[in-house]
Amino acid sequence: MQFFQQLINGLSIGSIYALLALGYTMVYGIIGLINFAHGDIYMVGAMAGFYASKAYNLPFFPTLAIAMLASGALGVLIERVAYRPLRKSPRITLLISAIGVSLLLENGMRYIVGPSPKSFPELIPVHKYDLGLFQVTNIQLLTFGISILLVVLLQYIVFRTKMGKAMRAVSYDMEAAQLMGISVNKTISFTFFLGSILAGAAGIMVALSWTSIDPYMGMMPGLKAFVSAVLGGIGIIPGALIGGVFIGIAETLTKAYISTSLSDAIAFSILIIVLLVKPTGILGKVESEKV
Amino acid sequence: MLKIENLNVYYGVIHALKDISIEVQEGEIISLIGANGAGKSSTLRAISSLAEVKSGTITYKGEDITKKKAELIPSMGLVQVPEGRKIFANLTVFENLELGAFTRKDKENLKGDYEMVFQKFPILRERQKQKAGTLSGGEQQMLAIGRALMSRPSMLLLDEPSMGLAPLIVQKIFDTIVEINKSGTTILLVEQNANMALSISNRAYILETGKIVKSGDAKELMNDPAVKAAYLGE
Amino acid sequence: MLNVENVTMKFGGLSAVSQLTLDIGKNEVVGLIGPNGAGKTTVFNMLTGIYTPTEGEIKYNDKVINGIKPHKISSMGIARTFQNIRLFSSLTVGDNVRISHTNKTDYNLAEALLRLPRFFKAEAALDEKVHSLLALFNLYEKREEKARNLSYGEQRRLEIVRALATDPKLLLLDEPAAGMNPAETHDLMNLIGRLRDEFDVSILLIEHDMKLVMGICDRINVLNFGKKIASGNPYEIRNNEEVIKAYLGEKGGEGTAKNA
Amino acid sequence: ACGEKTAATPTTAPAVKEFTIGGIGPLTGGAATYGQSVKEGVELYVKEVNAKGGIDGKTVKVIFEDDQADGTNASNAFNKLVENDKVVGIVGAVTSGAALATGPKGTQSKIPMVSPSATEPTVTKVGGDYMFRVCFIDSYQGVALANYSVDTLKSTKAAVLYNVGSDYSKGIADAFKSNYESKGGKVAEFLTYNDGDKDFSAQLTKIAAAGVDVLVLPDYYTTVGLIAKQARNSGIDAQLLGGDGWESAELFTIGGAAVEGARFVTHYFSGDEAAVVANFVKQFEAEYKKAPDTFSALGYDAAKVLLSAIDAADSLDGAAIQAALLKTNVEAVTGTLTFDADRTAVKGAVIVEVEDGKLKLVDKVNP
Amino acid sequence: MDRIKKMPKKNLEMALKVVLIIVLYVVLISLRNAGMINRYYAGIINLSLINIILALSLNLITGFTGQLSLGHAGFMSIGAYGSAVLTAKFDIPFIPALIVGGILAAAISLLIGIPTLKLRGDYFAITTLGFGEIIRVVLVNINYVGGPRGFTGIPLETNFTLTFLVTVLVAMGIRNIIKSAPGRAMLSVRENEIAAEAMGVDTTKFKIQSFMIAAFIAGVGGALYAHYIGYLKPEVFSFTRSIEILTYAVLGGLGSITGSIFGAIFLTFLPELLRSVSDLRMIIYSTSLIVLMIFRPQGLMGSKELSLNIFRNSFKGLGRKKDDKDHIS
Ligand SMILES: Nc1ncnc2c1ncn2[C@@H]1O[C@H](COP(=O)(O)OP(=O)(O)OP(=O)(O)O)[C@@H](O)[C@H]1O
Ligand SMILES: Nc1ncnc2c1ncn2[C@@H]1O[C@H](COP(=O)(O)OP(=O)(O)OP(=O)(O)O)[C@@H](O)[C@H]1O
Ligand SMILES: CC(C)C[C@H](N)C(=O)O
Ligand SMILES: [Mg+2]
Ligand SMILES: [Mg+2]
Repeated sequence: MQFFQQLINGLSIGSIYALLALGYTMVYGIIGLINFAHGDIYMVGAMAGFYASKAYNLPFFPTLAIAMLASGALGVLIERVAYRPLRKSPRITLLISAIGVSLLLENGMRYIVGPSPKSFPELIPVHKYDLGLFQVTNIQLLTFGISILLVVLLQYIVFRTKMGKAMRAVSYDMEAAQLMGISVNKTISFTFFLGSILAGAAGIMVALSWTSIDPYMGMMPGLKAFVSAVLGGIGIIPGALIGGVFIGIAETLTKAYISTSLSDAIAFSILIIVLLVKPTGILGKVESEKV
Repeated sequence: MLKIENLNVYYGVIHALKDISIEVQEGEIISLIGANGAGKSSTLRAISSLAEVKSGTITYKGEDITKKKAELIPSMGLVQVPEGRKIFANLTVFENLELGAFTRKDKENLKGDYEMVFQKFPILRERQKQKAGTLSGGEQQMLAIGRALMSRPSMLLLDEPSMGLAPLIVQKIFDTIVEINKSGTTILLVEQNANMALSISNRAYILETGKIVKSGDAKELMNDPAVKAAYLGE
Repeated sequence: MLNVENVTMKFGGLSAVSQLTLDIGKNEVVGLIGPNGAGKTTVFNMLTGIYTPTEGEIKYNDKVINGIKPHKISSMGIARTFQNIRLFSSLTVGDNVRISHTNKTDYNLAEALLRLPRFFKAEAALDEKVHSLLALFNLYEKREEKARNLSYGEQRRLEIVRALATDPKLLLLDEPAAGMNPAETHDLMNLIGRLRDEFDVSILLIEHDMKLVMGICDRINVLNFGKKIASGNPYEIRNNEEVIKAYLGEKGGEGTAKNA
Repeated sequence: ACGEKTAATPTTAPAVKEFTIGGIGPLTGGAATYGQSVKEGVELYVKEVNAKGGIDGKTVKVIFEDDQADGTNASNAFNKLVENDKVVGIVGAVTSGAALATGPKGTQSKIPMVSPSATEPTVTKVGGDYMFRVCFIDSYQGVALANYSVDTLKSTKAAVLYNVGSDYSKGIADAFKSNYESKGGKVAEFLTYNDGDKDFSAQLTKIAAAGVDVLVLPDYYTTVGLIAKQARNSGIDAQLLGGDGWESAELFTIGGAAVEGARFVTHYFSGDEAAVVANFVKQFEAEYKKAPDTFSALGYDAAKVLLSAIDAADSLDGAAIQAALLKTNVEAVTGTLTFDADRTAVKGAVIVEVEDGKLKLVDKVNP
Repeated sequence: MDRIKKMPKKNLEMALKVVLIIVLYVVLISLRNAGMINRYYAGIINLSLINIILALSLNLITGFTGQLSLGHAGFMSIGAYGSAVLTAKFDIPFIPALIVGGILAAAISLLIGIPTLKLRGDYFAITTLGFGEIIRVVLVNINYVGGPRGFTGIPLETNFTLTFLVTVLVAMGIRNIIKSAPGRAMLSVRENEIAAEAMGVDTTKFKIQSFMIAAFIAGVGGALYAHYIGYLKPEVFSFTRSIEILTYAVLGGLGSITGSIFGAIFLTFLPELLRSVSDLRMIIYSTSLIVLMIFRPQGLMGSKELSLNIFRNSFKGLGRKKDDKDHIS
């Protein structure tokens, strides 16, 4: 019955990728930017949660809220300082600026808190439920639950609210959006805020499941999450969840049954193969450009 | 209602608008005529704050809007149908119309206005759920106008609204413009179809390489031999 | 030279073009008109390989060309302009035109790398061709300007020059006069006439400007809802009841056309 | 270009009251924690030396360069230290990759290099005559762990989970496996993960199913603490074993209860009575307000070895220092240090156990 | 008509450029022989040249052809490891090994290019990213080349003269490609693929061509690197390295050859100049990256080339900045 346990393992790491992937997808969907700093925003969220909960002995929910707010504010700030001035420049310029921000956050945090990992407090005591076929912890369930909840919430915001429509309009044509009276700045700030609070949430959930945090913790999961977002169909919110879970399970099963040392190579090969078959990701629609 | 004084616009070193002054009174239809590259679109873009103004002032309803943010202008009732349609291709036809009403506060009247747009352009009703990007060129133009109407503008800037439209529709668009105007919307119209434009306008300005070279009563301009030769193709 | 036989193009449930049959002979100027959304541009997209027809056959010089890649079709001598301008916007006007010559380049990558004499010879000849084409369309002065800095009307003309530079035998023009004023349209009309004679091309023209269409086309086909509702010479079309009802309007098109 | 002015400073002239040694290690990037620790150790020792009047009356200056654990960067750092700062010797490089890239250059320019922690077996061979190290090599620990498992713990079935991206981790893992098997044990699972991985549930699920009595985790405390926790959560109760990478006060904070009872091979026991050790720990805590980890100890020792050799050589000439280094016999924090023919430290190791969040000496391994 | 006037002018400019390059070479060599450039600076200069080669390679596929590559370190690693195996294990002379390294990289690029280059926009970028990571993981697992331990004992064959020569050849080669029909075809792919196809450009062919040339150059750069540093480790060729190469090209100005040159030199020297601030080094580095991008979004050079014309024009007071207006709208 190892197989079911491995499936749960995959699902659980997948929902963490998904949480992060959601933020990538939000930002990408609106301004077409691969926000390389996203993984680092999540690191800052985790750090903020860590210090806040340590200083004031906070329980889970307030810590989560602080982490989300801190990373949300950071996201807005980054957009304001490093991306907004480049809005009319080629997208690739933004990409480099994002890389700069990513390096700055990593190294700045290293400078402030030092490079060594910190042990994250056990804000929620781990409970394990034995369900016969497999075991699952309350943290895994919570992470998964939160990812699903956020997907639904984001879908609602983007497709049902006025702000969501503004976001989609801005994503297509900023100038035309202005002609509709939409504030491009506000809309983009809001998008970054949303994307970044998701990163904050992911930061805390990761810190809870993996229990240690450090200034460079955003790099690898950031990359994987980004790949998940693409795999699911970048810019498509449920795609982030599906992509994350897909990568998580593929990775875990590869480790369990094929090779632990080649698992990353295999995960990336799967990505490439999926893209060759479905060039816009699992949920992506192939929209032939009208000529 | 709208007053432009000594407007200058540059693109890098290109001096696109040179000391332009235009005035539009409430209730008028004013045409802006000129050859390709004369600066017609630049004028409209400057009014909507999409082009950077080097010097000069633009006043609308008594307020100086020269440096006002582009996104704040539509809520003053000053709305543009831009050159090249600029519809939101990734959104459905209906969502495009909804965005047209973005700044509207009177939600209760929206329904009637969708109906009004659908009546003017029945094809849009049929295509409500279609992605706007897959509409034909002419359909997109109708959507662009419909979208602007959804904001209930007090003044409408139209940049070549008849471009790419079938003759029947061109007629309809001009009829619509007149109709909109009659119901109280002031119009500033940029057109290559000078004949049609002049025939529905009160007054007109003629732009040549960034300068206003002539202006006056539309009917008089229509009979001006120079204008005829240059813009009416006779 | 071109025979379109019972061609249908479906997008999901929508038939943008259905059962269309169309012929173009050598040195003919044929008009394709119809209401907005009738499927005219879709026809162009099928002819140039951008879409593959759902049904039917397109024959060019008796060869079936459906499903062939656009660049191959272009090499066979079919060139087009785009209704929604698609220039190489950050390249110069000159390079926009030079690119159309890619297929006819008679030096290879190695010769270019090493700058062998053949390269210089070919480039000089190309320059000459590009310059004379640009001059013909009054764009010579703008040859070093980036395409995106041209005004709308200039960009339209550049679209035509660029298509011409592929040395087509069949030229597809999608609303070439859109955005031009009557005087400019008039010049364009003369130019298109000269193209047929001097460049020895057949032309299929989509245009809503009736003066242009009526003034230059040998034959006109009218589409409505993807179906051909009429074809004939300009006189026949102008007086066709169905066309008037669906497309021209009571004033016979002339009244609404900008050249009236 | 700038920086040329330092070239004017004479270094070997008799009047000099100061000389410089260099340090190379990762101060930024993912491996920064090791470089920072080493740097602290080195600076602490140099401070002590200077407080006692320096070496032969000359003040010692350290310039520690960042290499981001990357060969190219390390090579630039080396060139800069040698050409611009005119260092007489270098503590470093900290990581094996950087040491492999710089070692041959040291030998080429006759600049002795003492690595505190480059444990890859071939570092000194590739580096040549001027490359020394004060740590033991990876396989040494693997062998020690295998012997200890079979002989003392009477283990028969083991699992190894190591980092494929790390030569250190792989070196210990390979050595453990071959020795353990040659002694009759069975390595039931020999699994890997990648650098930077944080989730090990897939591997641990397999290990749990295999039912082993020891689980070897040859990696650094940053990762090991996580694995230990996740292992306990997956219901693995095997004896956890590891190497010197475990040694850090952080291990207990990261690993918590999960590392209780775990044992690992390391260079020294920080609770050791010996004066050098006690003094080092005291000084370090006074200076940096935290407990030292192994890398600080090794950095401290490397600096001590290098400066002692300079002292003994009574010269700032590279060849003389190298000769003196070969004769090293220093009472260092991590043991009494001498070099073998391969210029790798010959010293004993200890096996320690985590008990109540502290280390307890359980065994000594002789060289 | 003005072709007649232009031809000799072009030749003159060409000749001037060649002279300038030779002068630069002689000056650098003499400075080094005179000890003005010590081994430290010489090393950085050498690295800058290698980085220029990599940046130019990336610029060809990303700047000129418009296909974002996030896996360039992968091609570099193929050239590096491939050539190192030949020289270190089979005693093959360096120059042939260097070329084989490039060819290997090009061959692999063909293999992945054919299926993936039809992916649009960022999806292609992701597959290159994935490919780069796959190569790295595979290298870690090949014990023959040292696995995670790294590959030692690579002969130190790279010298300044060779790197300089290769850099000049690469820069001239790319320039010659860009200013020819195949190069213009690559540009048209970047500008508008649909229109390019309609104008008879076989976009797939030119994308693959560009990708292969870029991979070849990156492979050669990798081979030079391997024989400069003498030691290879898979993690050197991680995603971070790919990003670094991209940064050189973008900071210099995508679509500008001189831009790549300045970008690579600047970003190779910057971290070295920042050594004195040790701990703050990467903080300042990253901040300067952001600030530079904000103030010169088009890169140091935009898509312009530094040419002798600029000097000529500024003498005449005719320095019309054609490019600047592009960034207004
Ligand atoms: N973004 C820009 N950058 C540089 N030059 C521009 C830009 N936009 C317009 N121009 C130039 O400014 C001048 C005026 O352009 P504008 O678009 O206002 O003309 P127009 O009268 O609308 O012409 P058309 O009838 O062709 O649309 C033209 O010469 C054009 O080339
Ligand atoms: N890629 C596509 N996906 C879905 N529908 C499409 C697509 N391309 C075209 N259509 C539909 O096909 C119909 C015909 O479009 P087409 O562009 O051919 O019209 P047209 O005759 O050129 O009109 P116009 O004169 O307005 O340009 C339209 O209703 C359009 O919405
Ligand atoms: C400091 C440690 C990460 C160094 C490691 N022992 C190595 O050889 O690379
Ligand atoms: Mg215009
Ligand atoms: Mg059309």
